[in-house]
Amino acid sequence: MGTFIQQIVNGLTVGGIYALIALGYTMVYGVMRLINFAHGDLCILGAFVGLTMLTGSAGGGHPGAALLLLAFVVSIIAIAVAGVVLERIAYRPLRKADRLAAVVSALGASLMIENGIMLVWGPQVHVFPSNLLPATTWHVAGATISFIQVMIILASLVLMAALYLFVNHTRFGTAIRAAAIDQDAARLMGINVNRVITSVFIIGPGLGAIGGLFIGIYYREAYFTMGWTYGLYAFIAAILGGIGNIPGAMLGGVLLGLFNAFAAGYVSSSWQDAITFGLLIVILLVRPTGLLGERVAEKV
Amino acid sequence: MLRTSTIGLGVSVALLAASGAAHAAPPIKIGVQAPITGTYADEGQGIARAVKLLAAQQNAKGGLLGRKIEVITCDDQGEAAQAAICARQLVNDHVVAVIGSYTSGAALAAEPIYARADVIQTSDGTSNELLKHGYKTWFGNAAPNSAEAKFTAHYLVDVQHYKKIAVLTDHSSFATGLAEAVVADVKAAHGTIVDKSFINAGSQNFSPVLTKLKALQPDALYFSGYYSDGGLIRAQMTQLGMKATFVGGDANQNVAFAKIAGAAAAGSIIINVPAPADLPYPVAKQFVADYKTKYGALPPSVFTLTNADGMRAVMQAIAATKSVKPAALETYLHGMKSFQGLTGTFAWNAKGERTGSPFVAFEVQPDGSYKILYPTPTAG
Amino acid sequence: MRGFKLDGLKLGALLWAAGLALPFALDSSWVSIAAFFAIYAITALSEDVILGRAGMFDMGHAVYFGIGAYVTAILNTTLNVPILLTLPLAMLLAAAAGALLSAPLIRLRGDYLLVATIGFNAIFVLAMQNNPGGITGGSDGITGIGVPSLFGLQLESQSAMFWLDWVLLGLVLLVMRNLDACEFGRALRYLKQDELAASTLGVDARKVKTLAFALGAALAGLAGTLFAVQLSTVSPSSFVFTESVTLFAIVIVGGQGSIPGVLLGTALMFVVPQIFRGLAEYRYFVFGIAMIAVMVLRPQGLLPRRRSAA
Amino acid sequence: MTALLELDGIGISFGGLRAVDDLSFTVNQGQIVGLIGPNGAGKTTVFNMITGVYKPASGTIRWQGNDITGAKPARIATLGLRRTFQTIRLFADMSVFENVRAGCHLAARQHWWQGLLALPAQRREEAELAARTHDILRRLDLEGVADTPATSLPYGVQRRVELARTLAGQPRLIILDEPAAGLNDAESAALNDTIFMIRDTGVTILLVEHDMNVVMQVSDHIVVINFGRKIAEGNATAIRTNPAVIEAYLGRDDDEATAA
Repeated sequence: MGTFIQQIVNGLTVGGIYALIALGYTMVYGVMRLINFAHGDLCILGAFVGLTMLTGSAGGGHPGAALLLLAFVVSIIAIAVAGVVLERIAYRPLRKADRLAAVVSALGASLMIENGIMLVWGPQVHVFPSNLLPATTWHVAGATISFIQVMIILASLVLMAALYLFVNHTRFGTAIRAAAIDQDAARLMGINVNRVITSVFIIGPGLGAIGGLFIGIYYREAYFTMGWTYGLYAFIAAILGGIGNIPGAMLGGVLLGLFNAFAAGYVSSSWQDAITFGLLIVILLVRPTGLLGERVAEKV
Repeated sequence: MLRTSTIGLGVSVALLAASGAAHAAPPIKIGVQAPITGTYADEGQGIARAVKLLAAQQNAKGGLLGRKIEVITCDDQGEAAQAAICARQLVNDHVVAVIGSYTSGAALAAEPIYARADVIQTSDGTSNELLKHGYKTWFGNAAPNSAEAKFTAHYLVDVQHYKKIAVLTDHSSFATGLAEAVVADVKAAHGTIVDKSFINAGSQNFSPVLTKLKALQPDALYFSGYYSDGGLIRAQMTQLGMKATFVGGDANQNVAFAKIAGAAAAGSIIINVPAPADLPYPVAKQFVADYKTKYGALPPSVFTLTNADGMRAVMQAIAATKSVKPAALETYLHGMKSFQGLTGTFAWNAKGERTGSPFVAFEVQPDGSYKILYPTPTAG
Repeated sequence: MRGFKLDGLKLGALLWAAGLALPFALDSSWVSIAAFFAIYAITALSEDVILGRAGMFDMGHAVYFGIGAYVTAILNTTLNVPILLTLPLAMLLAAAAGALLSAPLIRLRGDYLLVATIGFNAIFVLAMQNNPGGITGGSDGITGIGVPSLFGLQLESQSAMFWLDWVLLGLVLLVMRNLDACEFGRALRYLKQDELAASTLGVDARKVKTLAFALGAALAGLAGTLFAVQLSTVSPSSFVFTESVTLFAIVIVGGQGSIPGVLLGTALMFVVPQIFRGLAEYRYFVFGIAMIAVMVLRPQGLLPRRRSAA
Repeated sequence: MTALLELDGIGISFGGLRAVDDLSFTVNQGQIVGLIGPNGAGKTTVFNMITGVYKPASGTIRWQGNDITGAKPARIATLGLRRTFQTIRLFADMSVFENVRAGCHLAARQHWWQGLLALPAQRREEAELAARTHDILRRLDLEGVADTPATSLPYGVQRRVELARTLAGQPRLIILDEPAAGLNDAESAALNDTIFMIRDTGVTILLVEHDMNVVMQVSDHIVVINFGRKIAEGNATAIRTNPAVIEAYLGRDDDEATAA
């Protein structure tokens, strides 16, 4: 029983991180129908920016809550700016082009950011300070839960709920949803679609930066190729939930984390990814547009 | 495009020849085949830096046989196809020997090409496949899995008397090979393996598999993979309240291991040849210090040093034989009784396997330093 | 129109014939780059059948390439089957895998198919690493693959292998050309453009798409055999997801459904990085920027398919 | 007169809304049948059910007496039943010739491997089908634009290209979904001639049209639906005076009434 609960905690923690990154994928996709393959790398860039804040100015002492908060803020701003710049340079010129041209542009951006991180920070594994958060752990029904796990799960939930409310219950959120359904119609209704897209590239990468920093703080390491792996998993989470759908990204992320945990814990660790991907394919066969994705009937 | 670049190559060759003519004799060329970009860029750049450092130091002393040493680097990205291309390029550049590559896969793809061209290849690759075809140009510079596995099994079963041992590995050629050998040798020593599991290297999320292993209550968890994952595994074990002793294979020996594992690092065991800092010869300490001075960082891992040993052995062979003829160098290297390396004293057997490396078991101390637990150090 | 078309064919044939002379003009490392170019070009053309022509987002194409390579490696090293005999088997098994894997997924649209194929790629690599039945050699893969022989002649030299690859590339190019001018090839384009309209014209989407996957997989399997021979070793790392991404990018960068485009895309994504080795660790940073630049400047690809080729 | 296509009590719902309900009518061999109704009456939905795009929730569709309810579009096409679309669906990246040639898909007997190897039989067939395509282009006066990208042409010409594409399949019955939409007066008048010309080659026609002039002039038989249900059926004269039809149109849309 303790093992089972522990696996759920394991799954929820990593699932929360996947979900935060998946939100960025899904928002960009929802509005632009673009798979932003550079998103994972942006997130890890966020981890590196945060790390530089934490280690560069702490002088080896305890970074303190204020500095930690500052690291988050600076990292979010930096990555949001990077996201907007990326959109301007690599995606905006391709808005009217074949969808796949933008996808390949995103792949190029991923390569550029990943190798850019390597050039700036070096190829080695970077280690986060260990004293950023209290080392408190709780024992619940035979399972161990740490402070940071609780923080990641709670923060993911709060951020997702906030985003959901923002998109569904504010004027600007309505504009985002309108642009997601039909950009041309939204433009005719007086919505500034460029502003919507810019905002999506602020929110998505901004949340991604939080996800990236969580990864760094939780696992206490960051290296330049990490973004690709996390990006891929988050993208799969977004697809699993139904891409373009915000609650879907949350559900997909958490499910993917749980799949991983249960595949490794109860079936076979050597086939862990195969089991996860196998489940994903089966789900897509049953629900071809993901769990919460809409079935779009084609207009004839 | 092909044509232009051949012209480009031709021009650069001509320029090189011209600059060579200014000196007395053409340089001795040494190749480095390593992953300069990609997942293993850290290790690959470390190997290239170490070889360049050694060449620069030797050149400062007047080079070898009155000739300068020139290092030619080729980025194989740790990929087989790129490795084959690199091998052909380095062969065409008439290198005497090649240091690298880092991954067994890249070394494997290049191996037959070097063998056919009679170019010495010295790499940290430890896959058994590398020895299978008996190429006389092959010199493994890291201790083979078999020796490490034997020592590891002896340590786990006979020395520590662990009753239940769990084995964890990643999917890499090196780590799976080592894990399989350790499992076999532990069983041969009548030890009990309670489980052998896999992690996805780099996925960071190792709690699920550790949670499963925790329920089996092993006395020791042996991990054959790399430090970046090993440090995290150690940390996540502690977080999950897992009591087993962490025992890591040689790829866990890296300064980052203790940093990543944090407070949990203390008490971890790592099995490897003695660390440079613990070696009695000043040459190892000196090399690490020089490396740090030149590049502002420590070598990324022990494999930087084993490949540096490959380079040093090749340089010694050239100096001793006063020749750059492959046959002479190969005979010399195979015949060396003992070579004083940065990573211990060793020799090469007929298959090109590194022999005679004494393994030790270190314990990571709270300050991140290593203390040799076994064999018990005799000399004060 | 007709005259121009013939010129294009003639130019292609001339370039191909000139290519036969490469081993006399280049040193052996460039001959091996040219050989790998031929192999990757076949693989990219095979991806183009599925992605560029049929419009199905296949981001797991390295699977079929890998199946071809492994079939040759296993048959040759364990049963001593001559290399050239393994070639049709490699194609057949890859085709069967392509058809079987794609059949249930064909109704998935766009990005959902893309993710499913990524999944296949991950499963394939893991399967090869886990060494099922002890036949794939695990992470080490399989070494010591033999040399092909033709009429008792051992194609051992680098040049001989290049010619083998080049001749097969020529054959694949002919097949691709024929594909453009046959009903099956056109049906792919109808489906890509407008699946509903195509089906009301009687195009059996399921059958045609499965066939496209099978054909693309078969050609990739052929390239896989050549790859195994060229390296004399296969290991899972040569068929990972990033390889599939590269193939995907080659087709888009070059131009979907365009034979010269895909060839140029292969050259750009594979040969150009070889030229820029001098950039060392800056190489892929620059390469990434170049990919963005190419797409922004030429969204249709470098050499897009000519509209209305009758 | 033999019944070619029979609809027997078909119906379908979308999200609780009954789009088509218990609709029955028959199209006889050689007839021109018009299906009319105000906007949103469910005309296109009926077409989509006949051509297999949607599956009817109830009722049966028979082709020459055989039940074809719920058959896939590609299977429907093999019967010799072809359609155009309300929003023209030409293959955007292809020339007019290629678009019309696409209509010959089912006439091609070649196997895929014959095509890949470019065997003589396949080459011969390609030549034959190209000739057939040119023949149809000539009949619809499209020869001059054969090599032009189809979607770069004026709307009216695109409509004709789409019509040519359906004819290339040598259909028994064609379904035209608002063929006059977007046409100018001259084009609209020419359309009537084209429709008669097609009928004279022995092809049965079922059309949906907003333009009452076209429908009234060409149709042998007219079916009127509103809110998914049939409200009237008969020849042009009978329909014109049918009070239910007048009410449906007058009550809904003044433009439609004036057009009528």
